[in-house]
Amino acid sequence: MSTLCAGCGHDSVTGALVQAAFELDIPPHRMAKLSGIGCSSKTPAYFLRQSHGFNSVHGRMPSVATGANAANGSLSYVGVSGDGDTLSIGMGQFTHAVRRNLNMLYIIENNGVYGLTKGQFSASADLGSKAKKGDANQQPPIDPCQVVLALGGSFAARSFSGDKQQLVPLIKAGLAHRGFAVIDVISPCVTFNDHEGSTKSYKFTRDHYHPAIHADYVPPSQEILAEYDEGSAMPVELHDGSKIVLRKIDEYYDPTDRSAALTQIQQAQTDGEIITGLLYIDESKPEMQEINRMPSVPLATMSYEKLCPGNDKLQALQDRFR
Amino acid sequence: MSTLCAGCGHDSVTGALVQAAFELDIPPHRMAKLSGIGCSSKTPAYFLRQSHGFNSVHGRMPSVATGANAANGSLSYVGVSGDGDTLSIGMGQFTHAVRRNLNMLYIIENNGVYGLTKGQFSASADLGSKAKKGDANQQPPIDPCQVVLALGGSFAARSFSGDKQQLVPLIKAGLAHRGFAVIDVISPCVTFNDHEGSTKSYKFTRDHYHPAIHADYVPPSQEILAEYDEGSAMPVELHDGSKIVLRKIDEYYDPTDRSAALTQIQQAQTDGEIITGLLYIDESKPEMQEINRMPSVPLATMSYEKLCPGNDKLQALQDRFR
Amino acid sequence: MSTRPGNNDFTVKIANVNGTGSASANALLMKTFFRMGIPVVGKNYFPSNIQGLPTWYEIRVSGEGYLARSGRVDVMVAMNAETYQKDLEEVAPGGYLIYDSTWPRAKTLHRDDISVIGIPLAKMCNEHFDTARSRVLMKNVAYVGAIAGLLDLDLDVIRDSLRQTFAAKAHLADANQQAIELGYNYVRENYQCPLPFQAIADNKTSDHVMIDGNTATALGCLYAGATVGAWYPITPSTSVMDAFKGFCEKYRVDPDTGENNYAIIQAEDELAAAGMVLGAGWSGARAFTPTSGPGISLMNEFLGYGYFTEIPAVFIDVQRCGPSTGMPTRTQQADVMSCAYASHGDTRHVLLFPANPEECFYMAVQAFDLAEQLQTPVIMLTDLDIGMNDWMAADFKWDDAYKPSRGKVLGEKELQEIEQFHRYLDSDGDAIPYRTLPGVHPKGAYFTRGSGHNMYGAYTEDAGEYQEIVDRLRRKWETAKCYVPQVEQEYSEQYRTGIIAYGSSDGAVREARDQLHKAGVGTNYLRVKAFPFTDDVQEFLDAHDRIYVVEQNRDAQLHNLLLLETRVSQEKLIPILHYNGLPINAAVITDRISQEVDKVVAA
Amino acid sequence: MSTRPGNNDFTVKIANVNGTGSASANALLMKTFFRMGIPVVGKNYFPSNIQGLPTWYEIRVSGEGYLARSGRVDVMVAMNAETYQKDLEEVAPGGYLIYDSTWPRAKTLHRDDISVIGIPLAKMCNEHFDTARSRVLMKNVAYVGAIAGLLDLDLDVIRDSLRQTFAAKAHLADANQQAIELGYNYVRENYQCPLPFQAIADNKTSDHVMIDGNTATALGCLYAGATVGAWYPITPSTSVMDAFKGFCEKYRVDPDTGENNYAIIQAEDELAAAGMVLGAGWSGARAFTPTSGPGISLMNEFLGYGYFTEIPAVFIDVQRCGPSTGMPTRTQQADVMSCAYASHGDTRHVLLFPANPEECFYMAVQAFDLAEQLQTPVIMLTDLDIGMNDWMAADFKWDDAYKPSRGKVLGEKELQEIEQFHRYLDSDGDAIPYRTLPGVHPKGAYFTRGSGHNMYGAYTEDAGEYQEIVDRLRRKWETAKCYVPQVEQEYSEQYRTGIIAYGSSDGAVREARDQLHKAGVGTNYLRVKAFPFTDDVQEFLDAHDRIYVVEQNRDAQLHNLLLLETRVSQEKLIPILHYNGLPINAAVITDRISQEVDKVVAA
Ligand SMILES: Cc1ncc(C[n+]2csc(CCOP(=O)(O)OP(=O)(O)O)c2C)c(N)n1
Ligand SMILES: Cc1ncc(C[n+]2csc(CCOP(=O)(O)OP(=O)(O)O)c2C)c(N)n1
Ligand code: SF4
Ligand code: SF4
Ligand SMILES: [Mg+2]
Ligand SMILES: [Mg+2]
Repeated sequence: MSTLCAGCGHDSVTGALVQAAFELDIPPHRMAKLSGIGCSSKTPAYFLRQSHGFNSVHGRMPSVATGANAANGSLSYVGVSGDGDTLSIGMGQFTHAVRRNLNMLYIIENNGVYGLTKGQFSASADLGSKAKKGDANQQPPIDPCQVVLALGGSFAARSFSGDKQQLVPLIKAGLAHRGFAVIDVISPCVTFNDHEGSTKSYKFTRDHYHPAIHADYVPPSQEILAEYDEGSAMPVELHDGSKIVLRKIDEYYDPTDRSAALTQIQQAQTDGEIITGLLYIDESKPEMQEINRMPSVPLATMSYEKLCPGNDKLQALQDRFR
Repeated sequence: MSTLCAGCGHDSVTGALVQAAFELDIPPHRMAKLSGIGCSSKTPAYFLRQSHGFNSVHGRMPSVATGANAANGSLSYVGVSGDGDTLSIGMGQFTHAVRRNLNMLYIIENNGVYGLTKGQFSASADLGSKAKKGDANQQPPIDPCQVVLALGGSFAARSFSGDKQQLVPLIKAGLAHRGFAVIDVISPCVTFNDHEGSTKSYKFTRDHYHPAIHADYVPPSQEILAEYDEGSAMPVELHDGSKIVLRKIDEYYDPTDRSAALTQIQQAQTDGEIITGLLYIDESKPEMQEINRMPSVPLATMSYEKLCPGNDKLQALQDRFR
Repeated sequence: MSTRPGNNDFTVKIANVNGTGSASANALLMKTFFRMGIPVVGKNYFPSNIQGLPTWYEIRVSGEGYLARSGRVDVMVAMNAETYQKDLEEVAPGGYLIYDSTWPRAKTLHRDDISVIGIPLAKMCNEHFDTARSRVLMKNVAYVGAIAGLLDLDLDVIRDSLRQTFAAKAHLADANQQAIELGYNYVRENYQCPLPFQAIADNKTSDHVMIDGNTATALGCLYAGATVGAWYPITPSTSVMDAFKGFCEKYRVDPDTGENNYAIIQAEDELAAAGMVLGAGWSGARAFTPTSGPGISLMNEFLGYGYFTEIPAVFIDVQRCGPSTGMPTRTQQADVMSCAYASHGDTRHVLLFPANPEECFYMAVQAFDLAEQLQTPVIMLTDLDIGMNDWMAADFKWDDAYKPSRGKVLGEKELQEIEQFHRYLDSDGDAIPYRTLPGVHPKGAYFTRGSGHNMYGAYTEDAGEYQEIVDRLRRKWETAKCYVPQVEQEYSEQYRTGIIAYGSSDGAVREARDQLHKAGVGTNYLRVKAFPFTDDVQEFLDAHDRIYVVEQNRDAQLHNLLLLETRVSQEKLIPILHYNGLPINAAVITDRISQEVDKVVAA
Repeated sequence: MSTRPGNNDFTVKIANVNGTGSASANALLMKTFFRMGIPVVGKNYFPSNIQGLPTWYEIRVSGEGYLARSGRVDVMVAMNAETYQKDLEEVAPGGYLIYDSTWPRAKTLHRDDISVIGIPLAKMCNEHFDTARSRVLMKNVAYVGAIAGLLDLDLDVIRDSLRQTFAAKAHLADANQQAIELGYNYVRENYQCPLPFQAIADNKTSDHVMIDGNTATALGCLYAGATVGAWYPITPSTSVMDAFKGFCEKYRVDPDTGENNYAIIQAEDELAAAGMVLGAGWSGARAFTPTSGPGISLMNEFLGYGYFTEIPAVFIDVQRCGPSTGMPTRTQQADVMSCAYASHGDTRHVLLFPANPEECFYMAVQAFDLAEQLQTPVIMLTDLDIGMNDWMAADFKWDDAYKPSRGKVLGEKELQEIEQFHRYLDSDGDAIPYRTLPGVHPKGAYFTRGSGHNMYGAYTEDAGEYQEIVDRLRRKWETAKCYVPQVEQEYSEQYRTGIIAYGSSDGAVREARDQLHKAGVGTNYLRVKAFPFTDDVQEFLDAHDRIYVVEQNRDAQLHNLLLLETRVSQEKLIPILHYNGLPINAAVITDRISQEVDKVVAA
């Protein structure tokens, strides 16, 4: 089904999305899939054929999702983007979606390059990472997770397309989270950025992969299993009664403390480690619909009668203008 | 000269700029002033008449400055922008100027509103800050200093238009710094955001003002005065031999430790404090011209002979295409 | 073609400094004429700045109901020393200049052919009012009183207005009243009152309101059932969303739940605003974004996307003076071409051209209907003159039987019944396909993309499949001609000279035609209300030997669209262009046409 | 109008899967014809994807030197099972289809009117090569060998090419040579060779190169002395900057210091790229940005800014198939209108239309000269066909006496001498003011702004001062007509039918004219090279009764510019439009014109 290169990380993300949607049992037509432009942004074309899909223009998917969500907040929104799509051309819209705490899952299939335009460095390319032809990138990377934390966002996770075990529950948690859930998925580009010297290759990622905090999604009905022991397990209750159970792999990591999380992420960056897991979550922040006191009936389907004040009111109103 | 409202914070910033330029004795025609659109962006029209000025389009000054700098890195570049101009429409370009470590002083005259379009909340409006008509802002602010730190920028400062003592040396330090020097200046809008309930009013700023680290600029020729005692004074040597002497007001504040600075800034944010001073500096990062190995002779004035390979080379080259 | 003032036919212009609170005084003055039953329009010339620069307010009193600038100042209230000289020069011979005689007037500034009326406004107000702020404000109210005295305005009307305005604050009403009287009494005592031209109460304003176009546009959006408004502030469109917000707070908050039956999103820029309305339109909401020229430039990519993917959305361009940042507080009609063909590739957009606030109201509703019927972005082009100035308009009426035309949307039931849904199939032969909304039914799912797609909605790079889609889009353009509003025409077979105009140029054309008619030059008139052009446009072009196309831009943009999209021959079309940022007046048209007629006669 | 193939007159098309490394095999094949002295063009039809989708390479061998698609396939190399049926259908009657007979062919896929040549490519390669990768690659080289056998290509030429390509890796040269021989020998042994049409060595390619337009454009930028290139990757313009970077690394790195005498900035998006080139142009560098349609849409605001503030900069639009994302790997000429009038307000831009790589080279240089002479953005419009396909072009020559025309820039000395500098004064009466560069002299300082300014460069909201500037800009447009490149014409008084075309449509028009001429239909031809149009365009229009305007877009965009910017009457202009994303071929034109001529004759 996919038209990506054989072995492309993005296809594994598609697989994880399919599995998560299946496990959550979301009716496909109650989900909307959006994207920008890029190999990564083709992802929505490869899963849930019975969901509406929206492949927008390059870097501007967040605004489309914002409008769609304003019109109909009752759907689950999944956005899939690339590092170019999000962190270069899309940086402005991405940051403002974070700020609005738009209720959606936003996945960045991060490969450190522009795949579709054949391998230029993207803004997530690490300092010193080598291009296929050998040039080393000389600018610091933009790390979407740090950006989310600096902006006061509500959900930042990182994962790896090669680790479905970690990724699937993260996707479920992101879908269940009320607010803007960002998952930065390292998703190697086998064609343009999987060579020696690249810091976004399969090998480099596996070698420097450091899970810090594991997140399990527990549906509303289900009890939290006792197997987590108190010290390391931390259930975060979601709005619908479901839970995300955070399990510390790194003893010192606290995914509910913004500054501490940032410090850890920056430390890992300095150490050349790829720190992964649900790096930060704050379930208490209101999302866009709440902030705007939007009605439970979607605006898109609200009856016209509720919207039009009618002629009498119009006549009364016009007295102001006389 | 200025056509801003009487009492506008931006005029004080103009004053500080004039003083700093005077004290540094920069020949005005060796300086270029750039801006976007907004009351703040009018600032360059009010100082140094013998400097070239460039009032670009809304939010896109960083790109113009990048091009100008690429063409001629031998000038001093000062950009003046607003919170709307930088953090809303300009967020994408701003973050990428940080990433490129473009060698310029970038001042944000931050008033929490769009002055020129009459008082809408900007993206720097604090949670709960009240508009003139009473609505409270419900979205978290984007703090340019946190953004600089999250992106691995090289210079982040905050100040207040009402504190020339602090601002003038910061401007001098920013001009002397090789790289992208961001100064977030709280600069109250007397017309639309200086009322009770606003967190960007003169009163609120004065009341919650918290200087953490003072920066003095010391020209190359001058010795650092002995009056600073070892513990609290920290000289940072600049490329041209001048120095920035950092004086700790907050004992625990370390403006050379990125994570620690971020933590402090976020803590202040939580506490409702406006932490000011040279919040972060890293003089070791290469700026754009260095990264690109640009020549000492500006490209803008490089002789054509150096640029054109000539017909012989062209003929030789074409053998590749046969 | 400058005439003399007469009763109910004169222009008062007030020169002031912005930020000194003259707006409410000027509004009071306007309202007084209006409530006396005399037609009036007000035009505000303000700087792109918040405080301290010159600003003017021009009130044209016209018993005939003319709406354009008169191009003449009969009474100048010169409150701004900085522009005094210019203001003095602008007074028509025989006119009056009012100034604050608290301070002596420069001797050098002098004219023999006008009368100067000095009033010690500051002095009187300083004597009568306590606070610095009230002294500044009351000076403005006092000149209203002086004008009332000079032009014989109805003091009762003024008193009632003040009472109404300050219903909750009686002391303010009194203070204002006192200021009125200061001015009034001073001129009555010191000058011969009234002037040779006066305000005579009439009954020509009943069933009318005074309103600006942006407020009317917002009302239209409200009544159209628009629910999602995304925008980024920009002069002169900002007040559209301000007004929409005000109306929504009043009429759209659920009294039971306190929930907002609307969403207003202040976007981070215009690209985002465009994306938001497309996202909302795709989801099934009526969504709109008001903006101005620079915003349209930034929305180009998304406009092309909306065209190609066929998403309904309403864009409102309140045009200002370009190019680039231009003069944000001056008017022009110069975005016509860039809106018509916005975006790279073969694109074309439906445009609407309201001429006044009344049409802003009704056409805003049409814009939503058209966008959904045609499944495409619709751009309504107003301008600063319409949008921000004060116009007299016939009362707006709402037909409670109105139902939004949602176009071809398949609902749950229909989807259940059909075999399979294909997004871009031309099943009805009108080139308009069916669409579905997300969340309704699994069978409705399709994939929206700005890349090549075929009639089934699938991705394609096939030459034939691709062309099928763009050919259908072109056919849809033909369909659009049957949906867009018809022109307005005044036609008589005896005339071979036509005038074509649109939008805010209408008032000046109407006045010019009267003037020309009086001078023995008969013309027909067609006002274009929409693009694509309806068949009447071609007929009108065919029926005339020469057609003047009057518009407010340098490059003759509607003229250009006529050349491209009708079969008119170039020699017949004569552009009359006015583009200095001030609203056009009749003289520009009258002078040009009568000159040419003279030439023809002389030849 | 399909003819039969003949010697040195046939088309070979290779159907493959992208990402399987066929590019170098196809290039080898192209080069072989070229080195045998036979004119040839290659067109690549590739998907907007990296690996796994169908891709085609079409080689037209034309002794006559025709450059357009032939619209005919004489030999199809069907390497992609997925497109087999389509590829089979496309072969011209009497043509040949080569397939990999390692696997049996589906019986259902059959045609009686062509010859099928099976070659066990995979089998042979599997037997002869070890690694999986080399087996895949060598299959491609083997079909080149087969074609060599069938068409009688010169094996020595192939051998030399391989040696040259793999100069450093002899074992690769050997392996490739072996694969060539596998294919060659197989067909020689199993089929009648050569085919009835063959390649006959000739001498028509000396003093020529094979080059694509993007490489040529980059070379032009290099020789023009461009120093700042800002860009955001987008197909099909990306290779412009790739090539520029390559040339700069070779010719612009200071051998002593290792410093780069150039700056290439990968921008965060196209808005930023546009801002960068304006900033660099303002500073005095020659700056350019290559992009494609969506980028042009995003650059709209800055293009208007550049126009109004009069900053030189070069924009290169390598057009692709729109609207919106459209088909990024297909070609069109559909950004003409949006470039001509890009941005809101009254704006207009100088455009250049190179027709082939050779002109890309020379016109890129002209673009920089024009931008600086006229102080305005100049947009050079090429397209995917020119930019990314392989063309034969006469050797590029460089006049070492060339000096860049920097236009009216006041230097340090001049500034020292003058009293005062005013940025926007029309001192010379040609509507082009003087400018200064930052950093040169305090007297040169001025303030650049996109808001209203007067001729002294000061901010203004004054109607008259503002208008003075935009009127001068319009006069500058007239001046531009004297600077832009002239048209190319073929004119004979005996013909009353003209053809106008531009850019990549040129090749098809030339071929069509020959065909028409043979059929007794004489036409004249004018190729437009620039906008604004020079006077010759008007003369040509005047001199003909009917003029066909041939272009590759749906909405007749150049036709539209002609209507707007000349005095031509509409009935005379007849659009011939081709816009399915494939490059136009001669038949589209020949068929249409001969049909209409028949109609005229019949009537
Ligand atoms: C406005 C615009 N500019 C440029 C492009 C070309 N383009 C397509 S995808 C892409 C980059 C994609 O990179 P990324 O988002 O990282 O996705 P990836 O292919 O690596 O998954 C670019 C530059 C475009 N489609 N639109
Ligand atoms: C593309 C575009 N959109 C909108 C505007 C209108 N506009 C002018 S200034 C401004 C906001 C300015 O806010 P800020 O940068 O905070 O400056 P301030 O006036 O508060 O100093 C806006 C929205 C514009 N000029 N251009
Ligand atoms: S080019 Fe890279 S990102 Fe694109 S499909 Fe191939 S492997 Fe994936
Ligand atoms: S509106 Fe506010 S920001 Fe603008 S000049 Fe006035 S005080 Fe300053
Ligand atoms: Mg990527
Ligand atoms: Mg502001």
